[in-house]
Amino acid sequence: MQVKGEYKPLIVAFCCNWCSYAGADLAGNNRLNYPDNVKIIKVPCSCRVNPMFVLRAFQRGADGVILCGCHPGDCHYTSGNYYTRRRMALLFSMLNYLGIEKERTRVEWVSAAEGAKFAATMNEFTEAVAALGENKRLEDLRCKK
Amino acid sequence: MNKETENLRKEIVRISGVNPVKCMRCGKCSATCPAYDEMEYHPHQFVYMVESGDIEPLLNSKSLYQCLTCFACVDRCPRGVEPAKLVEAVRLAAVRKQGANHLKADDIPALLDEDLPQQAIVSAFRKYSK
Amino acid sequence: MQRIGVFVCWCGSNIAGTVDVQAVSEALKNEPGVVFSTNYQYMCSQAGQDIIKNAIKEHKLTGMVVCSCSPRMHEATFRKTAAAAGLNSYMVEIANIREQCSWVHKDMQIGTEKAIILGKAAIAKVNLNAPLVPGESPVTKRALVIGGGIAGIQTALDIAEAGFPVDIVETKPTIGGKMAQLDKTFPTLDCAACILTPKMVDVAQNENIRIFSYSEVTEVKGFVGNFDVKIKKKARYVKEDVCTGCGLCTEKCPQKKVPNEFNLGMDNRRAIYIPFAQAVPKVATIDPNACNMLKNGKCGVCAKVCAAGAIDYKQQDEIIEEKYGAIVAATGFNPISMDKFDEYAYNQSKDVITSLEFERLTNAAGPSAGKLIRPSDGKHPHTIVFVQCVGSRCAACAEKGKEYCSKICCMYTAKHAMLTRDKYPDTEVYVFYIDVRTPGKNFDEFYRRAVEEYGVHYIKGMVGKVAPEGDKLMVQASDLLANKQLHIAADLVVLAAAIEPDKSARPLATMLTASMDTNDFFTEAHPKLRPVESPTAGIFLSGACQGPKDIPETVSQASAAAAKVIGLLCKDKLTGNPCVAHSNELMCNGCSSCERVCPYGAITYIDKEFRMPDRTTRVRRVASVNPAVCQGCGACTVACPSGAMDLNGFASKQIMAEVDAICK
Amino acid sequence: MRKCSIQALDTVFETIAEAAVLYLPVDGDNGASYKKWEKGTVMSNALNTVRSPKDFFFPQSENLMEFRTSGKTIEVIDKREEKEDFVVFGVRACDVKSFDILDRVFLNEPCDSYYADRREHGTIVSMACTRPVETCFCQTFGIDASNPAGDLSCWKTETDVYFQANTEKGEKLLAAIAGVTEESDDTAVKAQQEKTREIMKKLPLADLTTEGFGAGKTAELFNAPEWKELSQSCLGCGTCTFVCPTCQCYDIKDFKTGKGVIRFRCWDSCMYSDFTKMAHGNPRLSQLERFRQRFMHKLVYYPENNDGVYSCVGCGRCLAKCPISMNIVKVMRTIGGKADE
Amino acid sequence: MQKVTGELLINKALELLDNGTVNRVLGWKRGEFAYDMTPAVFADAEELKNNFVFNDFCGANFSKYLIAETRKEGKVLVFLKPCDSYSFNQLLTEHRFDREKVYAVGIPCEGMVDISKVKKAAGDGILDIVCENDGLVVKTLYDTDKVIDCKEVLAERCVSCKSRKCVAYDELLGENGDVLDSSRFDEVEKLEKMTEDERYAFWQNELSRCIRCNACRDVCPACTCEKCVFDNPDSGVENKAVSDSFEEKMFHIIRAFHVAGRCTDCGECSRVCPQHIPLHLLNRKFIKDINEFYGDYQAGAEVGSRAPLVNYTVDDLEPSEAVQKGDADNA
Repeated sequence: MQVKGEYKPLIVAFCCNWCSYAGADLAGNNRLNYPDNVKIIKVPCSCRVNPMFVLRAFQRGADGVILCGCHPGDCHYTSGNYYTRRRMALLFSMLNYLGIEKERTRVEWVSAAEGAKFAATMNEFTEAVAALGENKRLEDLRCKK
Repeated sequence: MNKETENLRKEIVRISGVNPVKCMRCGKCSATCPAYDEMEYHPHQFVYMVESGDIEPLLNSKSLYQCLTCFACVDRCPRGVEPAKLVEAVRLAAVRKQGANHLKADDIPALLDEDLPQQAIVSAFRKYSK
Repeated sequence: MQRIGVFVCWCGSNIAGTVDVQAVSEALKNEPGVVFSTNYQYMCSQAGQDIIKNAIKEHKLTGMVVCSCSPRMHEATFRKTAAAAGLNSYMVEIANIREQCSWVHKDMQIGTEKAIILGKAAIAKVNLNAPLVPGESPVTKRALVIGGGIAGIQTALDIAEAGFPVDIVETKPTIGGKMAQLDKTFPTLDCAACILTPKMVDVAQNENIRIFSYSEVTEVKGFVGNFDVKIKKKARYVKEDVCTGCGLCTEKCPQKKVPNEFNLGMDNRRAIYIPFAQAVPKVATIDPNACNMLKNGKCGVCAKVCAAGAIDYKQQDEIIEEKYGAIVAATGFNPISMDKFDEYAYNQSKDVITSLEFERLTNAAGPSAGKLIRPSDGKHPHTIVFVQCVGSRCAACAEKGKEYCSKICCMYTAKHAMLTRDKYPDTEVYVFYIDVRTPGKNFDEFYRRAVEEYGVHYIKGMVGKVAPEGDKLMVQASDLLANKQLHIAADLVVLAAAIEPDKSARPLATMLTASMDTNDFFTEAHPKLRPVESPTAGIFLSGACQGPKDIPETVSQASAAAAKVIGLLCKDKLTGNPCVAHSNELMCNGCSSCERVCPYGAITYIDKEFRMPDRTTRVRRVASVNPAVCQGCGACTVACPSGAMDLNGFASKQIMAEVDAICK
Repeated sequence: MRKCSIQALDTVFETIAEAAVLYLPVDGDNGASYKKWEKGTVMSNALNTVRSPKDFFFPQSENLMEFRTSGKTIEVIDKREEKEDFVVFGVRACDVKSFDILDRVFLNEPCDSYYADRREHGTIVSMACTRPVETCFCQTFGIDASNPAGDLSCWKTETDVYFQANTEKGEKLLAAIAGVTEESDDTAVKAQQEKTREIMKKLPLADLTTEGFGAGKTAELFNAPEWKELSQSCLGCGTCTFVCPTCQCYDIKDFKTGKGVIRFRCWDSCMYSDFTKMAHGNPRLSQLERFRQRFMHKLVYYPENNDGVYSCVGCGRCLAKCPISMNIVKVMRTIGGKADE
Repeated sequence: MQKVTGELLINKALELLDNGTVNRVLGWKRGEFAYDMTPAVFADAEELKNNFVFNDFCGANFSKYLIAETRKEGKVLVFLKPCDSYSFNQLLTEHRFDREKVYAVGIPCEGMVDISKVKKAAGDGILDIVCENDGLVVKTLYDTDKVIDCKEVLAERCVSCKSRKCVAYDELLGENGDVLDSSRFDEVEKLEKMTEDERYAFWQNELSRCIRCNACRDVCPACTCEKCVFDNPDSGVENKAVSDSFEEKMFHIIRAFHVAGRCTDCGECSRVCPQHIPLHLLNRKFIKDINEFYGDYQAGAEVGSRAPLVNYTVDDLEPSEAVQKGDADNA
């Protein structure tokens, strides 16, 4: 899939422990391919993801950031993903307002049973970010090179 | 549903602002309707027929003009479907389809009658003129 | 600086097939903090675990990273391994190089590169890990059940049977709840009193159970295992321990015109009353709003006739403070008000009644002594119309009805219809329904019997209007299958009113910091897997306060809640999950953001004195997390603008270190 | 003294820009700021830039070095940028004076080589003021706004621009533009100076003096009760220090890039609560102490260590920018007035 | 132009000092010029009479000072303009000071003047400004006296004033105004209508001027953390200077995010920015989004209201829908 030397966007995926991380595991169990430049960070709940983490990822060279959590209503902690939904809605809207490509950020609800959705989401998201090219608008030049 | 019907259905849904899918088929609209016996298509059927795109018969039905627009069905419907608004929208569609100017402004003075409410004139003019 | 060991697992060929494990363990050797790195065929095997244990001892490891399968598979295994070798379990991190690497990539080079990065991220995290020790808290071995209906009774009995003391708090003068008002129960048609009252007696006689009737919970503090509760015992002006329940006072009381709530106001009671014959406790209660003695000091008949001398007009409300380990909410339901349903003429005609009123009318102990009569004129009704879904499944107006299905109405209406036809075969019975929902053991058979054997007219359609006309009720309805509008002259109309949670549930939920849905039903910790627990630890749910339920379901949930309570009370100490939030008090400004997002009510505020750098002291309001209650979701950490709130095991710095390592 | 016509000024700029990077103040929506000259750039006539020209020699943030590790070795990489010659044009008398104050700090032993590098490569062309405003009080510190120092001094009249070299660098630059300038007497300049000095006398702060401040006043002023009132509404932000041409405090910090560590320095402000934070904590715990530090430093400590030179040049930026309108003038009026009593 | 005079306020303050209701007064103190009032605490009647000022240049919002003031002995008198009263409530919602230790007097405000606009209109070298009716008579060094209509030189936040209603006070001087139908989101909308590239260029230009003086944060009544994450070396995001354009954005995004749902839109951040960065456009974007996504919410309108970011409904819109909705360019 990836040709060597070709531009590969770096994707950071925050996955909640209960649904999405398990969904990612299921994608693995079913041997569903998705790009290797997707790297997963486990968090207890999507609501643990601070906007600062999202910005940090971009600063350090990520080209896209995706948050995955339980479907609304299915949160292991009952309400965590509802807060995530509000926080990220506002954060992403703000990033878009500042002229940062909106395709670089995403929230997706992936249940533990949705291995196929996880893989498909990652494929599609990586493709969308790849189409934008390198993240230039939220980069920190000191972290490049 | 062919494209034309689908468009017509969408138009009616748009004009009425009613979402017929919300109907749970309880029939309370028909149970409450004072003009029920005059209609060949009853309020609950009306909703269902719009939902399924079976609008042609409605356009040509007498029922269309039997509805008193008393809004009892709107008031009683447990799902907030508002059948009377659908009836009104289908009426408009019928009028528009005919494309004719049924009522000209000049005709109105002749029609005036002391007992006729002003509102009826205005609403008739709105409905039946182009 | 940590001393970290890295253990790369081949998982046979599962990992080693796509990841050059040797290269991974070599590459990770040079990461900061790493003092040992190796790889092995099966790290989870005994031999693999021995490698880990030896390395921990030999290299004095303070932390370790296992590059292996998903932590969901073997994190617990490796934590135990670490603990066995004397390393704190929470100093273990897993790099998931199987499910999230070797299994999803095909190219060896790509897989190896990714595995190295995942390993580096895990190492970056371990570098910031700190040993965590789960907290412990004692358990008060006493349970509180709030609500004395069948749900509360069953829960209390089960807990008491297991040997734990239980208190029931009931706002009414007697336990028994809604079930005590019912006549027969579906689908077996046994008499409600016959199966309920023995249980009420069991409660009264059980040494482990205390009943606080005519009481309410006013304050709840504390957390799982350690609740401090204040219960207000309202003055009933009768000494409970003295009253023999002979009932003489209730016969002699001159104030006869008090609507009897037990019979839903269909008859009257006295100012001093015992709700019904089998009440538990069987003690009289004086209604202070109706009693002349209490209102203006003119009467005193009851005191005169009471041989036991139980009357005490000077009695005061009493506050009881008790400690509990677990609390069960069993606050039950009520039918909704019919005031907004003008179309059914409920407020216009006495002969339009709710189903619960119908229960009382057919109950042998009810206002008509079990004779089915019209409330208006006492005549026998010959045509009865039952209307289902009155206010249920109503999405149009939140003030009028409820969006949900009330679940029990289909069955009790079938029961009413059947019993009517059985007792009075000359009566025509119509049931108007939208759908008949009978998913339950023997439920559909029951409903079909009503139709097939008892000749009840089930009509698919809704009643649109009920208009009193002379001594008849003109019912206008639709018959959807016949496509007809029907006009029925009925003698009695029975409305299957939707049910809603009891009004006391909302303030109780606030006290318990238990969450509720928009309909004021208590939310369960998980809709499928933890249906009888509230998300707030130590709070359990029993019966209709969690959602509409019939009796069998209520009883099974009640017992399930009891089982959960017993499970909790059996423990001497509670061991918590150490990955909980904690607040850095020096940075906390007490703004309450974290408290508001906490689904468990784990955060409280304390005023604490701080020594300022300039040697003055200042009292500040700061957040304090109860580790026994916190479940570690982390919602508070993001709500906190100053970063005072952080999460053990998933600290901001740790996550950022992972981000950095991945994005390098 | 040489001169050129105002029209010829663009040619002068062009000539200067051939040999060095030329910066000059340019008007923007929100005040003037120094920009790199390109053909067509118009010089601002604004009295002053929002940020002072100290940035050219002492930038807000500057990378010093980078550390990279591989295995057990650490490589230290000098991050000093190769400096090219540059000219800063249009610096006002007060700001020119600020370089003297900074030099005393950075060029004294141990010499700050990063600063020295930039000083060496930079030539300052000053510009005499003709329209001082109410916030100006440079004369309090003995600065003559109509006769600015710098490598090369300039006066702009309605028709011409006059140049006078003061240093070797200035001579060199003047020589470089000899082709587009001509010799001239100083009549016009003298006249302009006279006029400006007259205006200076009419300024509301013309009567402000340094009386009561200076070397040796520490004991007298340190515990003055007025500090409390003066500092009580201070927000503790860094605006005054960051717009100040003479504030020279900095912090050295490390930034982990993921590949290594960049050591950089950046401006710090004595108004910040973590300023000069040491292992034991912070020596100045209250905003009062921090506030006092800033003004005592400018008006007492600095002159004590630097032959009586005050480290304020009266540019007035802090007067215009302080969110709560507290400033050195109010301090001098309150505390200095007290010394009189 | 202000409907209440300084004299009226002084008399009220003297009365409250005199009858012992308060022992000090938070007010604006006369400066060197006509426009540079400093917030000050007056404990002395003479001082109050001589130096207390209230005019069109008294923009400073006092509510944040109450955090420190209420830790002192006795009750403090504070004058609250409508804007300030929202901040006052928001601070109370967040338990930031003891209400019992404040006596709040609500005062009407006709809008405050932006001195930089006056300078633009009247020219440099302002010697004196006298407020007369609805105009300002400006005396300058270089020009003849000019009369400027106050409306022409109002601060941006006052041009698009959201409310003239004092929402918190123990006592009100003058008449209370109403919540206004403000045009405050027009600028935000304009930006939303730009293309992504235009927006990026706009903000790049604005934010690159930031000198990280922290004035916007330090003046903000919603920024009351014991220690800001940007000052805290342990937070992992500490930064002191804008060493890279990323840090400008990081600081301003997070600053605005941390006050999202708590910002009352008092406009102090933009007022104090020495570089005139329109910081309110960031805060207002959040306010506008919150209003549009979750229903109208005005922080500080009432004490104890639940801020939108610590709240939710089960059918909130998805982040992708939100981005679409908040982006007029794509709508």
